[in-house]
Amino acid sequence: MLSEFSWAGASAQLTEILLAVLLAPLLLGWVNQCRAWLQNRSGPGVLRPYLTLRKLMAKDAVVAHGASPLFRTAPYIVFGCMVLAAAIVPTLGTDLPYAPAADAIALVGILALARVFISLAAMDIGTAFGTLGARREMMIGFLAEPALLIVLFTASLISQSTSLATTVETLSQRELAIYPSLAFAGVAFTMVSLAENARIPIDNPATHLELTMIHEAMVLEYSGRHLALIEWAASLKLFVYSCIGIALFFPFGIAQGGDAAGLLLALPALAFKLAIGGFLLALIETVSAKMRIFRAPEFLGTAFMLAVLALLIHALLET
Amino acid sequence: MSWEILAVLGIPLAGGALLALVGHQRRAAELNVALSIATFVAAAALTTRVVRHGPLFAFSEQFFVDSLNVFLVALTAFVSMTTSMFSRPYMRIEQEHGKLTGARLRLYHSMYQLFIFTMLLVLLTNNLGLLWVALEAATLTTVLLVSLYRTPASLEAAWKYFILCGVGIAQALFGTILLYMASQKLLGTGVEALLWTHLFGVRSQLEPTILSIAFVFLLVGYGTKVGLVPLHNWLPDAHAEGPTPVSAVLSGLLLNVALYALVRCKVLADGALGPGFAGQLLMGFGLLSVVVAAFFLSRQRDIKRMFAYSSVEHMGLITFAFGMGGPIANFAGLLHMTVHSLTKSAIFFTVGHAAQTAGTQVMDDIRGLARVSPTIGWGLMLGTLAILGLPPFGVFASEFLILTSAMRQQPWATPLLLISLGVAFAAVFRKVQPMVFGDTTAKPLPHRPALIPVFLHLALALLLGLYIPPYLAAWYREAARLIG
Amino acid sequence: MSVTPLAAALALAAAWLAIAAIGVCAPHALRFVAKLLYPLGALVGLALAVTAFVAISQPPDETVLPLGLPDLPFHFRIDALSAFFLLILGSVAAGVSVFAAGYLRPGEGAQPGVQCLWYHLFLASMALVLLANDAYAFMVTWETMAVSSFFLVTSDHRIPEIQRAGYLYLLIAHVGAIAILMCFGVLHGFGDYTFASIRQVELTPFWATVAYLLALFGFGAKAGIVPLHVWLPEAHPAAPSPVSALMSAVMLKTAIYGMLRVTFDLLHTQIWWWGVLALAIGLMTALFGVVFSAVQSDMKRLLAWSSIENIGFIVVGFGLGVTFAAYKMHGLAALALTAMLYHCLNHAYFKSLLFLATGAVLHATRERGLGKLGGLIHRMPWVAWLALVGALATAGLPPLNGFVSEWLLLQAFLFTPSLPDSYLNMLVPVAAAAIALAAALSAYVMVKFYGVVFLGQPREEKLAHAHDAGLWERAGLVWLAAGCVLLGVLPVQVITLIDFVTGPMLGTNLSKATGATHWLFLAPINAERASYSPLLVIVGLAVLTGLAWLAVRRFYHGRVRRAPPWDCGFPLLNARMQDTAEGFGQPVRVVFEPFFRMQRELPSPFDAAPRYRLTIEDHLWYWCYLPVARVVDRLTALVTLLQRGRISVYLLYSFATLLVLLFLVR
Amino acid sequence: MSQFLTPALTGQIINLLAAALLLLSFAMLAQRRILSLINLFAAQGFVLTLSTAFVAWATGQTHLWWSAGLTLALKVLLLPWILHRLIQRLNVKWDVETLLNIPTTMLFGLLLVILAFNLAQPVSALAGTITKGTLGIALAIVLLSFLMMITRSKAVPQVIGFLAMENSLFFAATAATYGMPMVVELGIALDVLVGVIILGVFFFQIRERFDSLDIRHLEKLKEE
Repeated sequence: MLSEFSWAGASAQLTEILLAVLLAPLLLGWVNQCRAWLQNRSGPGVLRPYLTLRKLMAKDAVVAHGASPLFRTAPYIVFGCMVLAAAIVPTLGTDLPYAPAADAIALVGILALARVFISLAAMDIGTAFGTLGARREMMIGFLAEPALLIVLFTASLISQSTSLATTVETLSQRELAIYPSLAFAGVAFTMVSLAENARIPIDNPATHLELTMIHEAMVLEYSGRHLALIEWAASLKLFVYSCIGIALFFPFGIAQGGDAAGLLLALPALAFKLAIGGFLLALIETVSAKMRIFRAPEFLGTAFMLAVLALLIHALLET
Repeated sequence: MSWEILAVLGIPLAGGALLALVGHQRRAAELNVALSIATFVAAAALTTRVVRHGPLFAFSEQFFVDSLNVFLVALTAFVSMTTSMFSRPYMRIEQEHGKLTGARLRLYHSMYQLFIFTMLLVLLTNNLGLLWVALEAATLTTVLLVSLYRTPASLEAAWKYFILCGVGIAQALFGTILLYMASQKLLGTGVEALLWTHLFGVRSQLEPTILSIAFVFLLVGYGTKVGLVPLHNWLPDAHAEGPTPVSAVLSGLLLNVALYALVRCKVLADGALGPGFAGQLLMGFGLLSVVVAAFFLSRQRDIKRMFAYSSVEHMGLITFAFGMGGPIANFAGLLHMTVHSLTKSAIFFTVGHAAQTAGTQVMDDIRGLARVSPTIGWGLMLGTLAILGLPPFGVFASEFLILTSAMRQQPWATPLLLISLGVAFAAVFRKVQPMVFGDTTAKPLPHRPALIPVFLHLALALLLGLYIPPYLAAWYREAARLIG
Repeated sequence: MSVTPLAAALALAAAWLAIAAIGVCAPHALRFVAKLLYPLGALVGLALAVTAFVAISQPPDETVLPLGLPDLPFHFRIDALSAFFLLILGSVAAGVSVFAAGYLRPGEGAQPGVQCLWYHLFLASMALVLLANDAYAFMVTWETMAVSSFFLVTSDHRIPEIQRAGYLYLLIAHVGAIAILMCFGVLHGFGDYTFASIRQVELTPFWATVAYLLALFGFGAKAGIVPLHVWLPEAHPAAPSPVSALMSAVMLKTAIYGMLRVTFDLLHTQIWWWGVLALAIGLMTALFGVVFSAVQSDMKRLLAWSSIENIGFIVVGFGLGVTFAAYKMHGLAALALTAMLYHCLNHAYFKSLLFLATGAVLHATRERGLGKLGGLIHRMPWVAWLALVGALATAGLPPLNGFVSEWLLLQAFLFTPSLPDSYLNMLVPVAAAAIALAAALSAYVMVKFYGVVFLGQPREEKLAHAHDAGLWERAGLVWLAAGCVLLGVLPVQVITLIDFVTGPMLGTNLSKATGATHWLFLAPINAERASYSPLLVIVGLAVLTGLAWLAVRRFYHGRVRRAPPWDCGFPLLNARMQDTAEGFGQPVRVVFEPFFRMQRELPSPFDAAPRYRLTIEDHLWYWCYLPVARVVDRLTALVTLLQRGRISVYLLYSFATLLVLLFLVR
Repeated sequence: MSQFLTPALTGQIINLLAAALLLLSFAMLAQRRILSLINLFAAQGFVLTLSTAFVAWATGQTHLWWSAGLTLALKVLLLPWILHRLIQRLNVKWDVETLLNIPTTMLFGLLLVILAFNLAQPVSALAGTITKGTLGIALAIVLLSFLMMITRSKAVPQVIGFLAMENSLFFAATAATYGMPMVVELGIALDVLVGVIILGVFFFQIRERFDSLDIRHLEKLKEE
């Protein structure tokens, strides 16, 4: 599976990447739209993110005095990391020539790389908000990252593999057995992805209040195309997380191997699942309140504990 | 009939007499050095002869040299030579500081030579009675040396030294009498019955009951001079209050010599009582000394006192080694004797100059030696590391052998020894580091200190840690075999 | 006439000794020492690395030098294990020495010649420790290493703290050495003290356990495992930076080497709970180290604590390896040990790189406190960008080297369910989680380190004229950074090297266990199971980033304007408003509060000049060390009662001794 | 060798003298006044001389005559004279207070004698001399003078105790082995003489430093 190369696979890989890059803002728009509906607002429309990106791209990029080259390269690297992550996670099919390059652990590593770069960039100018945001982001990171890793471990212990493609294949092919561990893992994963994507209850993407903001505080100094890239990367991150969730917990419908029919079938399935997922996310955000930043460690600690619990339960019951 | 023995004994004796007359002259110190060098040359000649042609008798067997005592003779002559070299500038500075008058200096020089003479006599004589006499004489001479400054402290130290060692050595005389009594029945009355070689010949037939009691008395007697806990109480005082060259020879030589006497007696006791009895006593005292001395170390304020306790510790270690017996342990014991006397005397040399530089022996007031005079500071630092048993210095080599054979023969004792070594390290190094390091306002010494002896000793100790020349090793092995 | 690797290695160690001797002969010739001797030392290091590289694939080779004790001359031996660590030593020492050539300044610490003496003696003794093949040679070189590094640590001995640090260091090192000596004493049974004859000894499980525990204690004291770590954060900052680099990068690894040598070479069989113990200790060490490094406000202390964390990772790998080996699962043991050895190599590179970078910063700014640095990326770009490589590697991020070993370690964890013992199966997931947590925290620490030192605004005016590192220093930094990248992107090739090491220890190695490996993919078990190809990752990253960049360039021609920072419109921005090091550490301090022993001084609202002071100490110091000190103190107080100065009492002692002995003999 | 002297009688006479020695050392243990202490020491030396001379006469060991003469000269005449001169020059005639009160000391002494006797039992049984019975007494005197040195708090009595110990050792030598070889005897005598002289010098220096001979002033050097 490592070395042989097939055009079908390559094309599948490429479509997947393009799909991710292009669909990601749509997903974001959909989530915001749903949230608006749930809050009895008419909403900006699902295409709003694309317009925002276009607007930002067109604007001048204002860079603060005393910004180092790091500041200007970071957005590209972050964007690249996110696309790379998207390339690894199987969304439509599992026959991805590039996937073996990085397994679940490496995926977490790549996400962490992105986080580190954006935090460093935030500290680069040396504003109060930038460092604050970087600190909070890294805090969220060191609590959420291990939880995510443990969730992935649980899945890969079930599937005896840390490569996502293999995991998805095993999980989707299995006869419908109950995996209590996966239930715990699922809850933990949801909490983690809420935190990682700067959603309520950890962070509020739609605010610029010093006390609450994390992600926004980091990107305050960015503007123009840099900001566009970062926003795009953020939506990609959301997309990637959703795809991971889908791949781990609802892998049904993802094409096995490289059969075109499967891929054609997989596309609507993916869209459907993403739509549901986005709606659920919006629902959660609507019903729950933003919690104080000091409570965040408890929230994520719970997630971490749940993940470990899932692992223990797997070791206890399912082996 | 050998001229070497005559020279080895005669030079210091004559020198003592000579210096008693001219010891206050300006050049007396140089004369002292010259005499010591001559003694060393003679000792070296004697050593080569014994190494070449084996054991050697002289004066109708009154004197006997085998590889055991010839090695100690060489060591004694060497260290006394280097010490005399060190004492030349040291005493001159003391005189300029007004601590000494010419008359005292005369006493010092002549007593120094006589002291060397008595020690060499102890080592060379074959007659246990004469050995006792010589050791007592060594006590007397050192009493005068310790009280040289005539300060209240030095008088007190000398008095305690005299009374304790006098009484102790009296017990040794009783032991010697019992020994004589035991041997008389086999060898008949007369001097022959006190000759060690003869006793050695009949050691298996000696009367056990008498020998056991005799050995107890000899152990208490000579053990007092070795400085075994709890008989050690004179030792720190005498070391701390006497002039530093005297402390150097006390630690470096006298303790060795007393231990040598003890070992000679132990050989006889083993012969009569079988191995074990004497060995266990020695091991017990050795272990006790190591442990107690290690715990004494950390409370010290006077630098010479502290190193005196470290001498107690090392003597305990050597006694323990001889108590264990066996070729390796004895080898290690002899090696430790050598490196300890080399290193410890080197330390006392540096300590003496350090105290002169700072004008006090109180360790808290000695600071920044490495800055005011680097040679003294580094000498002290390296010497301390060496005596604490850090490789690659020789002390580690012997300690390695002692500890490893202890693990093999007396596993119960090893943790005690190692803990004490650790405690000793912590205590001593904690005191020495700030003395060498840091800043100071002290002035360098008026005369160039003679530090060649220091680094000569340290170099030898280093050499013994990394490479023991084959002939030396063979020599140690031979001596170890004699001890059995 | 071909020269054997062993002879070459010994000759090179001798060369280091020679350099040391030359150096001490010219104590004050700064230029001579710095610009000639240190580069020479670097060359020797390079040659040593090459020799080790050659030797690692060759069968073991022994020799005896006519030194040491008459019955126990110095035995030397080079096998794959020692060659691997020699490789670390040589290659890192090359970089560090080149850096040191530019680093030496007049009037810093001891005279340059003396420094040169201890420095090269230190290098030589480390090389000989790795080559030693009998207990005596090992102890001698081991303690020489300790002593020489002690003199390097205290080279600026006028500062009392440095004296204290040196004392603590040498004391703990000595205690550890005593334990090691006892360990050899237990091991040697009744043979002599050559490792060859120790290998023949068959020990009962009890004595084997005693030996193992003594080794763990003794070597752990040098490696800095909790709770024997207290000396490390004191000694590393005290030393000159090249020395801290060497101590952290290589000296700690010699302790790891000792553990491996005793556990897998001198002892034949392992017991499963040995591994579990090491695993627990390692986890504790890793968490403790990373949590403490997150709250440090001195950059070298921060790095020192992070060294403790990495040692924790290594010991965890060691523990897993021991457990697997005890259960005869040699393939998995090979995996765990490979991960651990790989991490030794990686840590050597990135940690020395970071220490040298701090050295350069120190020289440029005369500041060690994070609170007074910042914005140096503008003033010293070389150091900053190279340090970024080190920081990312330390944070364990792909595609650099730190990630590879962590990846392997986690893979090893993922296989533990196959262990026969169900309790272990319960335990291990928790351990894996802890490892993940520590890894994530190390990323936090590195962001703090790099962000506070190199990014943001300079917190002091004087930083405005900080100068970048000189050529020599840059060369050293580049060498090490290149190492970080190469070790990161070529794991398969490195592992083929490590296989030579694990092979003899376990009878199998990773390649044998997994079958043929692909040149591009790192697949420890099989491709289905798990695979990682840093080369592809880095290529992909480069391509995607580049494409994004080109696309943005291609389609949108927005100009770039420079303007004052926005900062939510806050007008009066100054450097004091950035997070301090303490501030950045605050979340960790809150989350992991029970780890610390904190004393805070909060200013009252009415203070004219409000001061905020925070001291963070180590509970273990108060729980483990002070009680021992107190006990010893009590004992000494007791013992001094023996010597109260009254002569009659002294006579009574002799009298009593006499009577007791007389009673005994009757 | 006269015929009317039966071995039994000889033994009894020697035992008598030995008993006298023991008595004397008890007296020294009990004695408070320095002067009489010195006289007692002289008397001890005298009895020692007698016993040595008698053993010499009874056994015909010629070198014992020499040592008897030596004892007479040194321990009966010279040393007491020196000591007398000393205490006159130092005018220390006052009573000696002991650290331990006299009756207790005597009690201890008694116990020591018992110990010494049954310690010497097996040993003296092995001795080949007619004086072997007295070895126990010799040992007892050694221990007694040791006790005396411990209990006295002044310098001079301590030295006298030291000399008494030398006496007892000498007696032990005659009792157990008809005396040590002459060389050794001479050496010992020389040491004792030199020792006493040095001590004499010390007395003066101690007195001038501490203006008293009370050794309780000599307790400065200690651990604290």
